[in-house]
Amino acid sequence: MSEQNTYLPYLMTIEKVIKEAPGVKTYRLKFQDEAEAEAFEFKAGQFGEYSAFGEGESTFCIASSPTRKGYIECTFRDTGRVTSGLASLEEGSTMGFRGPYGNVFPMEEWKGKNLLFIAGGIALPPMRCVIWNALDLRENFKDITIIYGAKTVNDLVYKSELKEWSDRPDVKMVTTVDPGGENADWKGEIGFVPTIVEKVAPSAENTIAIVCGPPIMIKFTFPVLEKLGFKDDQIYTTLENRMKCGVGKCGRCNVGKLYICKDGPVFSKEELNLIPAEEY
Amino acid sequence: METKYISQSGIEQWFDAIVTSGKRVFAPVNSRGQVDFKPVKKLSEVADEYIQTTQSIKASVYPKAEVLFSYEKVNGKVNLTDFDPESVPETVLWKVHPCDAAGFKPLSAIFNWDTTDKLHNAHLAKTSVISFSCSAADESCFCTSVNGSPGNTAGSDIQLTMLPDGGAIVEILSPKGEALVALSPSVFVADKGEKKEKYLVDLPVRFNLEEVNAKLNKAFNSTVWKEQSERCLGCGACAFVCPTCACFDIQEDAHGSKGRRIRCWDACGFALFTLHTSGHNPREHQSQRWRQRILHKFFYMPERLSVVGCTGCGRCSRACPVDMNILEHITSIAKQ
Amino acid sequence: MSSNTDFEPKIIAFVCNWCTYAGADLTGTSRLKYATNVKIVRFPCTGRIDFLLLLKSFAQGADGVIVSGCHPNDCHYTSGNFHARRRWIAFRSVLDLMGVDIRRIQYSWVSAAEGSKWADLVNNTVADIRALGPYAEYQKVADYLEKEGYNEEA
Amino acid sequence: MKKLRERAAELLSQGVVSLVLGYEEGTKRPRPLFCRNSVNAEKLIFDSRCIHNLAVYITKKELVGKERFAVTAPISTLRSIMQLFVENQLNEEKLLVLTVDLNGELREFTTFDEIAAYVAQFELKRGEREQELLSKIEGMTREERWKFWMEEMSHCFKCYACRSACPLCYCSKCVVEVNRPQWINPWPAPLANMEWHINRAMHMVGRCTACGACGDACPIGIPIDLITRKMMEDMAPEFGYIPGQPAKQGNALSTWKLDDREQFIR
Repeated sequence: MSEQNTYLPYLMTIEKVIKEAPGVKTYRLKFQDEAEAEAFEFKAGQFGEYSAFGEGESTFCIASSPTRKGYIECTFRDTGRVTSGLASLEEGSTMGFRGPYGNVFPMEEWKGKNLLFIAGGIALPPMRCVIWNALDLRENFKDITIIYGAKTVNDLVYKSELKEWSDRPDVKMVTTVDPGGENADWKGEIGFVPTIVEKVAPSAENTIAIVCGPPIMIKFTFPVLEKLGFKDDQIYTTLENRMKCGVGKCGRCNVGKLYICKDGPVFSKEELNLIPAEEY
Repeated sequence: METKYISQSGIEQWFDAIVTSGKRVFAPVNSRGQVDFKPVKKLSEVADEYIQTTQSIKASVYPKAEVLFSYEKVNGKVNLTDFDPESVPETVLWKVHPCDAAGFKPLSAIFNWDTTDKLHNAHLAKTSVISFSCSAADESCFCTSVNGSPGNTAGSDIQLTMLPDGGAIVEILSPKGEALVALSPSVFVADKGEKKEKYLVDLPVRFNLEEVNAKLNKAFNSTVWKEQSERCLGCGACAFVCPTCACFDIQEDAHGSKGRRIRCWDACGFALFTLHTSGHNPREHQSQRWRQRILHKFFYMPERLSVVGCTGCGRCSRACPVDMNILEHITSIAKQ
Repeated sequence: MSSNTDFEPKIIAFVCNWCTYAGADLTGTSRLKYATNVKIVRFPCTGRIDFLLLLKSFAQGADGVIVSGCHPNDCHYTSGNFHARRRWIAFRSVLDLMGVDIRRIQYSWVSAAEGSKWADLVNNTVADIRALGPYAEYQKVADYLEKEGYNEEA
Repeated sequence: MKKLRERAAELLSQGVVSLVLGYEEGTKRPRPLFCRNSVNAEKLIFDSRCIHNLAVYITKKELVGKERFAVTAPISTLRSIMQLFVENQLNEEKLLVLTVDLNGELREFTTFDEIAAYVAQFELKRGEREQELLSKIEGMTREERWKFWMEEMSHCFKCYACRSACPLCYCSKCVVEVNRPQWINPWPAPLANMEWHINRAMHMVGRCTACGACGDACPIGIPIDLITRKMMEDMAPEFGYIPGQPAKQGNALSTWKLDDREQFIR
């Protein structure tokens, strides 16, 4: 068999478009080629390069769970040339996908532990993949707590799923919006994510904390977790540096001697301590 | 490996035979006041008196801009046309310096360390390298400090060492080299027992690579980066003339319903190279970008890919508009 | 040139909304006949026409370009056309130095009342470009990625 | 040179300036020196080989800092500094300009007017190289010029050394980095390269002072400085300015005159 061209994307059909929040959409993608669909496998935490033909490629995580077969989902915000190109596509149209790339959340190692998910804004998608993965294999884990915050009520993504999670008896769900971001019907918390984490004060005992969000949120959440007794090997996050190739060659996501696209995007805080913080 | 002798007229004959075989031949040509690799048909076109070409031969196996694939949108569907390795012509690189040929190893290490790179490998497979050992060097050259030498045969299929009589010692180093010899077998005669080393330039080792590596291991937070990089303008000249720099960008060339995805050279020295869409830039200052360049070549690559990302060709020092001299900077780091 | 008799020039016209576009409109409503080779792109003002658009037109297959707006002192925005004129002066100088064929760019002032001037402008430009032939020299290089392509065919 | 070193050391030790931007001996020719203490002032040199345009650094806040600083400037750099003043990029209170005049005397300037008065003595002329190349190009037919530049442009690999070396290219985001729309194809290719250089020239209309830094910086020797130089020469009579003598009369493309030439407009 001749050598594969890494840069040649899979062709995907947009099966479903969900408007999540202003400028934020989720696409459900199906492989156009059945053999490719059959052979495709990924794990929670991995990402891909999504193509809008005519505009280019953009990097986002796979937001659906590997336990849900037959499709993948991505959630993105319309911010640049590629994402606006993607956002203008309709159900039934074709886009490209390369992947899966990067490392995975060590879900096998987490069996029998409590899981604490802390997410902010548009960083819920990478975590959604893990959350559904965990919920679909619910018996593998003990308590599951989700703390999710966004700027305003409008900016919360996966609104129907947030409800589904909070309705489940086996999940503790806390949603919050930044002060001033609430509306008249808001019943959740009001406050920045780190503050709410401190308030909810989950136990560090036998718990893994997965933190995803803007750098500023992560920066202020880590000390809170530390105060709650979390050790560095109990805290996980994902990094999102600028990427072009996704396979450790183009040089953009090089941090220290690591490539975020190959050695990440998933890092435990213990691993993060080994690479220079100013470079991510 | 086999060593032969070729006479001056033999070289001419052989060169003509290579051209006649239909292979594309690139050799250093002096034009516009610069010596650079260009397609040539006659040996007389090849430049003589020069120390180094301005650009490396990197472009022959990693073009400045290359089509990764092309696409066409038809009735809401997309048809892809893959890169065709057969579209790459058989190429012979003539009169390559050993430091350039040695650059293929780090370059391929980057392109193939995990997933393999179909395009790079296609170019590599179709390229034969005839290197000439160096009888001269200048103050920017330092191959001997980075595991190379003026007679280094790494990356070459054939190496010629020119002799005073106009002929050359021919080292045939690979099957590709043998195939080139086979184009004109009669001009290659028995080796005359000349020692190659006698004709190589003497280039003292300027720094100890392991020492540099050990220093760099602890240098991330050093003030040296800011001190050295103050005058750096943040252009990509050093990266683009470098035989091993491989950072690239992927871009779209769209024309209505048709288009192609293009990979083109990029440089870690550019201010916007690492800029996130959010506006956050992990390497905001030139000093951070300069650090990245040096650490990547002399620390990360040896650690990760077991190959140093520098062949000592000195091109970056020669090309830099503000005299960011890599040898000077590395030597000063080694002394720290 | 007789060889060019079959050649139908492709011409792109960048015009301002207030004068020339209205003028071209008048040409039509006046039932004046003129060459059909021109594709009109309407801009708010000549001052808003980026010089690169002219080059992009050539790269994408135009053989000639018309740029037209309000007469001096008639600009809807007071001075847009004066700024544009300065830009064109500089642009012509740069293009001429680079060897771009500036005969293929025709600048004009056509007011909303000058329906017949627009027809003449288009007809004359088409005739000029027809005489010059296709701008293959420029279009040829538009797709080249590597210089080898350029050298081999040159 | 001795006077320059002494003065620089004095300025630094007395705390008048926090930085003297000057030249030191480099490995092949003089190079920029960021002199931040009086000891380093010993390294300063200033002679006819010092051609790098240091004005390129003086708009970079991360380099020059918030304090007052001095810059050593030959005539070409002085012209750039004047243009930067015209464009409101410099603060007279923060800048001290040092130069050595034809008699070897050290001169100090603190204002635009002082520099302008000094620079007015020097007419901007084509050097030997520019004269030779430009008359060669001017003697070509249009088709020859196109071939000449396409050949030159085909060598460009878009390292943007021209942009980086130019004191007047101080935009934090360049037009080539704009991708909505993608004005200029970002990869190196003959036409994309030419579009870039035409763009650069157009952004220099009435601003370029012909310091030659872009051409000097080009690692592959494309005489790109001639493009902006020729345009400056052509435009000076059109727009009524003296080449190499920036005046605070507004940017050429942001002003206009009723009688700007228009023979080419039908």
